[in-house]
Amino acid sequence: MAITMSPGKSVQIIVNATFENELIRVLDKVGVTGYTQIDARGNGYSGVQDGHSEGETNILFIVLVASELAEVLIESLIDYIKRGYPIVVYTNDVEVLTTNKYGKPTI
Amino acid sequence: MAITMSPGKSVQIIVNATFENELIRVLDKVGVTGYTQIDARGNGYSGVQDGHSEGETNILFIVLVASELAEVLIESLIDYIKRGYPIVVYTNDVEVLTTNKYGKPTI
Amino acid sequence: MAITMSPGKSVQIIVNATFENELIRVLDKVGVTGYTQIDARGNGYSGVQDGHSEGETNILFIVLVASELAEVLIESLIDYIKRGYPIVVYTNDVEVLTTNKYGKPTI
Amino acid sequence: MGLDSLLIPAVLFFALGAFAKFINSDLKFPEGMTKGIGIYLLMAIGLKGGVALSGADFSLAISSIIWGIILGFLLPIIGYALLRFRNKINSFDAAAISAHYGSVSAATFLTAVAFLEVSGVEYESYPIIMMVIMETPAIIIGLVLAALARKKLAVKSGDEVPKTEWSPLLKEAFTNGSVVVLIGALIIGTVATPEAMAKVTPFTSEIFMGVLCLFLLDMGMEAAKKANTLKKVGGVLIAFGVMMPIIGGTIGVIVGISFLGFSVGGAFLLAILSASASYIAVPPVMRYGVPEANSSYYLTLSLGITFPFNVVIGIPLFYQMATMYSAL
Amino acid sequence: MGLDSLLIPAVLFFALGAFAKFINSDLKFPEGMTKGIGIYLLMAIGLKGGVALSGADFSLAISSIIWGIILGFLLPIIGYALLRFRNKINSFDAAAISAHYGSVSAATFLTAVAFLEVSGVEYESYPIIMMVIMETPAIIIGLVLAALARKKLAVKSGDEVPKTEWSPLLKEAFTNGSVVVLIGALIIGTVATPEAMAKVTPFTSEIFMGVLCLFLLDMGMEAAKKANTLKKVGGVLIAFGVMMPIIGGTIGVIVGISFLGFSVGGAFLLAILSASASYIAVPPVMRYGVPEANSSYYLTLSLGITFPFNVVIGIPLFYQMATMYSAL
Amino acid sequence: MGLDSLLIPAVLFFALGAFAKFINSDLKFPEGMTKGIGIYLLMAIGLKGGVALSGADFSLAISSIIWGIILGFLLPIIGYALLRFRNKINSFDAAAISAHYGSVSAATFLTAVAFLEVSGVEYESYPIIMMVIMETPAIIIGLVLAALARKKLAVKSGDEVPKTEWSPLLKEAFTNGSVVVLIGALIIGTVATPEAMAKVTPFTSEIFMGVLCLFLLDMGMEAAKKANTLKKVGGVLIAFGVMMPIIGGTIGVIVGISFLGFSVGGAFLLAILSASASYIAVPPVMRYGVPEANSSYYLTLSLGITFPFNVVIGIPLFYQMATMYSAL
Ligand SMILES: Nc1ncnc2c1ncn2[C@@H]1O[C@H](COP(=O)(O)O)[C@@H](O)[C@H]1O
Ligand SMILES: Nc1ncnc2c1ncn2[C@@H]1O[C@H](COP(=O)(O)O)[C@@H](O)[C@H]1O
Ligand SMILES: Nc1ncnc2c1ncn2[C@@H]1O[C@H](COP(=O)(O)O)[C@@H](O)[C@H]1O
Ligand code: NA
Ligand code: NA
Ligand code: NA
Repeated sequence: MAITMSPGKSVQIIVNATFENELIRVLDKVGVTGYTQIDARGNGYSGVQDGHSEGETNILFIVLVASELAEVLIESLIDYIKRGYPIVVYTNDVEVLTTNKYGKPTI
Repeated sequence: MAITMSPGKSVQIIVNATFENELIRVLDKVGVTGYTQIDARGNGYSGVQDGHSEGETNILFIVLVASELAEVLIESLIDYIKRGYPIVVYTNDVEVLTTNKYGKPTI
Repeated sequence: MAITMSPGKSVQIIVNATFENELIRVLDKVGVTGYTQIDARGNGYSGVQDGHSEGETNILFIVLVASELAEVLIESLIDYIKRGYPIVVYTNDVEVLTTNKYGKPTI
Repeated sequence: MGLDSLLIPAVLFFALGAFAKFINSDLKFPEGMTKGIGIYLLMAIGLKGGVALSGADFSLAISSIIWGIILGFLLPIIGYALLRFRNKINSFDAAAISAHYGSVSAATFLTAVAFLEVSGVEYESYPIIMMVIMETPAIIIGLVLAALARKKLAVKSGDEVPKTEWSPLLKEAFTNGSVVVLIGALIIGTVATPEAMAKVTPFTSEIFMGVLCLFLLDMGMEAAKKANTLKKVGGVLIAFGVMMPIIGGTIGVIVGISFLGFSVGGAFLLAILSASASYIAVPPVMRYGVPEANSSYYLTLSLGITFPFNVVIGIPLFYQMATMYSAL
Repeated sequence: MGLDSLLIPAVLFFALGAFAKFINSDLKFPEGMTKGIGIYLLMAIGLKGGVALSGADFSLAISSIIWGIILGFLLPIIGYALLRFRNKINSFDAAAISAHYGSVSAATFLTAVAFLEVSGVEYESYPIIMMVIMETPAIIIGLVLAALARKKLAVKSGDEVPKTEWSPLLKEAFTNGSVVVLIGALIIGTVATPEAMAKVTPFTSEIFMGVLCLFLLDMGMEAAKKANTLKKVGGVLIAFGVMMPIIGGTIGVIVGISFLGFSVGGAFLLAILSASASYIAVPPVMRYGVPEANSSYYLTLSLGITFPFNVVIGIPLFYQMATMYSAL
Repeated sequence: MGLDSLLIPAVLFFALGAFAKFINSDLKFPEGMTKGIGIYLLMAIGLKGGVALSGADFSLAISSIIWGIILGFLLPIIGYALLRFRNKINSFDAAAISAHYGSVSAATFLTAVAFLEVSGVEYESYPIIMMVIMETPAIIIGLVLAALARKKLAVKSGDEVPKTEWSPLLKEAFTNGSVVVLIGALIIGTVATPEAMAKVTPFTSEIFMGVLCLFLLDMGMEAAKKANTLKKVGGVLIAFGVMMPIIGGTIGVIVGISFLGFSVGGAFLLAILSASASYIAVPPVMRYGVPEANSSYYLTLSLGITFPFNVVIGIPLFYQMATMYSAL
């Protein structure tokens, strides 16, 4: 087996924990094959989120996708931002190992 | 609302949990608008930090900023490193979604 | 002390928590000087990992290394993937602050 | 009696927690500890209520439930009207805040129970069912008021009216974790045999007060943290955070004694339920259901103002009120 | 008696947890709470067993240990044979699954103990040692079967046979955290003086049943979550998840009464040990040791099918079986 | 008596934890569990001390406080002098380490109390106040010694002397979470009425010993982990980790009996306080306040050497010492 790394995007999405399930529904809908969630705290325009209660906890989602899907994904979040949900999104270029035990594409 | 992504820097800062409050003071002083904290464990020259007690826990800070501010921020940490605090910093280029519910710049 | 940032790679490795100790052995063997671990949840081809039990928890490793070492590290994981371990790896370019309290290279 | 209530350990630990944050101590409960203790407290109070109810008067239980529903709808509407008076507070914030005041704070209720037990005052168990019942209507009212506000705003700005997806929101109002544990434990307490319950009692009853102290220690810290952000919420809201419990408590005393025929102890507990504001169950629902509202408003109000107000002033006040009203 | 067992609080809380997930409630234990409670339960049952054993019959204890080892090896082999019948399930999955069934579920065991205690039935303490003993052989068998499968596969595909590194795997079979706490507490319970143990009893015995209820509340939620993924595992495995505990339980009753001379209570407990499948200790070991297997199969089976089956049907069934068999 | 002390459950669980790590078991407490238990233990010991003090001799309480302050300053200075002898250890490490030895280990103290209770030996409650008091002076001394070292270093290298910001550092010395809970609970225990305290006792007293066992199980694991890094700290520090508690314990016995007139039990507890080194409260303060020091030194010393030394050897040794000295 040779190393094969494919270029793609890592999309990081920071949301309040109360929005976690909704975001998972969005990810499912746009068709990502996987995602990673990390509990986080933070500060920003919505004030300190110290993680003490669910409503004051952030979740950082990391979603590895091909560039085109990254755009679709971000596009699908705009509506939620308009409705008032605090959602911080940033992306960067990554190389993803495409070899996995399932023989299916990671991105 | 259209998608507007702006180029910026993601500055990652890994510190011991006992330094967390001090780092927040530094971030406030240099004027970042937000940051995200994640509890982490780790290993390095200071030895294993297994997260069992506060003094053996790391915090990973993610700070999204414009490039210029990234430099100011890092500069302001040098003094602490000199004083003996273990601080690991790395940065990478990111695209940040600038649309948010507050109509204020995320970076 | 001047700011000196060196180019390097951030290698992110997502594994099941039951594989954590083995991955640490691999990291030691290839000779990384440090790494950071973050508890994570996730979803992918292996199904939902909701963090409820050890076997259903993911760990995200962040390993800052020079480019050459990144390749060696990834290479050394291929064998495990072949043996059936779910391992997701992705890398991106970073600038690492090389100034530290130990006067030793971070990457 | 007034001052004595401040000397029960639960209240003293609350004060200790507040003091710890006041002097900026690094004291901090590990993540999840408060939530875990909270589940325990709900389970324990539910079981206790269930046992008591199994020997209770059926028609009075039904009346209590009906009054719980009425209060659950009435109190947030009063709150909303007060907040919207002269348009001081925008409709989204008013909707989200009033939902908190229609709902209840289990910690305040338990502190009140501790106060009665230490003072040796008898009380009915019906308020426990009412505590369960009052969670849901308040959430519904909050969501409905926000949906109306959303509609009005859209009409005004000429946008198309956004469709609120009711089913996930209502689901949350009825399947809220606190409600499920409380109502579930209540039923289990009613159904299980006395011999079986006896095996569970050392955990659910004997160590209860001590666990409550630990819980209030953390609540004190949280309340003090929120009190730090008082400036941000402004005078109108601070005034509301004190007035609303007085209004609610008074209504509770009247309903308890005149309409439900409770003893002083029972009416006092109903007053506390009406006076208290939720800070565990309702905030996440509002955060998700009314994203337009400013979450720091409702958290600061319910946890930073109304909770300490009730623990320190409300408990002796409403007890006095219930005593006097019942003597009329 | 059959239905009564369903009315003990522990089982009712299990049902409540399952119901909570069934209605999609957001109820959730904070991270680590279940694990913490699990350590407590193992410590408590270990101490209790240790005290009981200090006054027990030495030769019967030895026989119990030997039978524990026999069952620990025998049950997974039966399970493997069943699963591989007509080649329905691949060898890796079969190996990993059967290891779970050779091992035991402490929560099921404790629920069974709760059932006996509420019903006032006496039982021997030897099953507690057997619980400790049965963990290890099952893990070893699972790893050996997987290694054989690996060899066969390599031979077939002409690859070089992968060398299994046994030492870290066997280490896990023997140094598993649950085993260490249980066996350690057992020894401490035997060694410590009665006066010293008396100081520990309020924590380890009196509040035990209540803590178990809390634990089963979470188990109910987990079981219901796994039951959601039933479709994925398919009919063959679902059938196995019900048949295997019946086979195991029957063997347990026979061994308990005919070979070890236990009372009905003791034989019933041994039946529960044999019928139950591990879902705390074994899954991580298999995840690391048999990465080829599909982890959702064994988790769904042991937690989503066999655990609820045993709690709801197995407990009254095996108790009935033990009663009837002992009367023969 | 010497060996018997090793057979109390708390010590046996400590040994079990150490053994678990020694065989590399995967046993692990969930994050936050130890911290949570730690808060409980401080609360419980504080309340207990408070109740005892409310009936205590006021002037003896004051003397105890004064001696607590004296020991808190004296012990770290002795420690520092020893460490700096022949310049073996650099000033920053010496400052940070000695602060740990001036402070105390609540777990060691509680194990000593468990030892007395199981042995049926009476003891005064004054050492509990001394435990609270000794935390702060030690921290201050450590910070002052480090500041002096910093100054000297700057002068030597011709740099400008770095200004130590005292206020945040001193704040930590006085507002440390452990100190706040302990002193707060102490006051609550003194102030609350006996009837109110009676409701809290099942939680704070009856289950206390069992919880302590659980705590020591984890402490055993942590101690064994730290003992793994012994090679890194070197012979000089290892010797210090054994000698310093002997010196401290001896001073404690003398002060307890000759200066404070305590009974054997009370003097023994004071010896344990003086002999023990902090590993919860002081390490984070030193980590932040003396970043120049090597944190693995002080953690390995206090948790990996002195803690097990005190639990296994110190407890019987100082008890013997107190018995003999009081008989002189
Ligand atoms: N500049 C930033 N850098 C990193 N994280 C941020 C930044 N701004 C906001 N966040 C994160 O996003 C969350 C929500 O942001 P906000 O809506 O601005 O409060 C915050 O709690 C932070 O965790
Ligand atoms: N090469 C590295 N890659 C990723 N994280 C690192 C690396 N080196 C250090 N760290 C993190 O930074 C913390 C402090 O580093 P150190 O001061 O070298 O012990 C460690 O505990 C790790 O969490
Ligand atoms: N596309 C992806 N983006 C981010 N994380 C992923 C992705 N795919 C998989 N993962 C993570 O890697 C873990 C294992 O992946 P898998 O083996 O596909 O189940 C998942 O539980 C996720 O945490
Ligand atoms: Na209310
Ligand atoms: Na079994
Ligand atoms: Na000391």
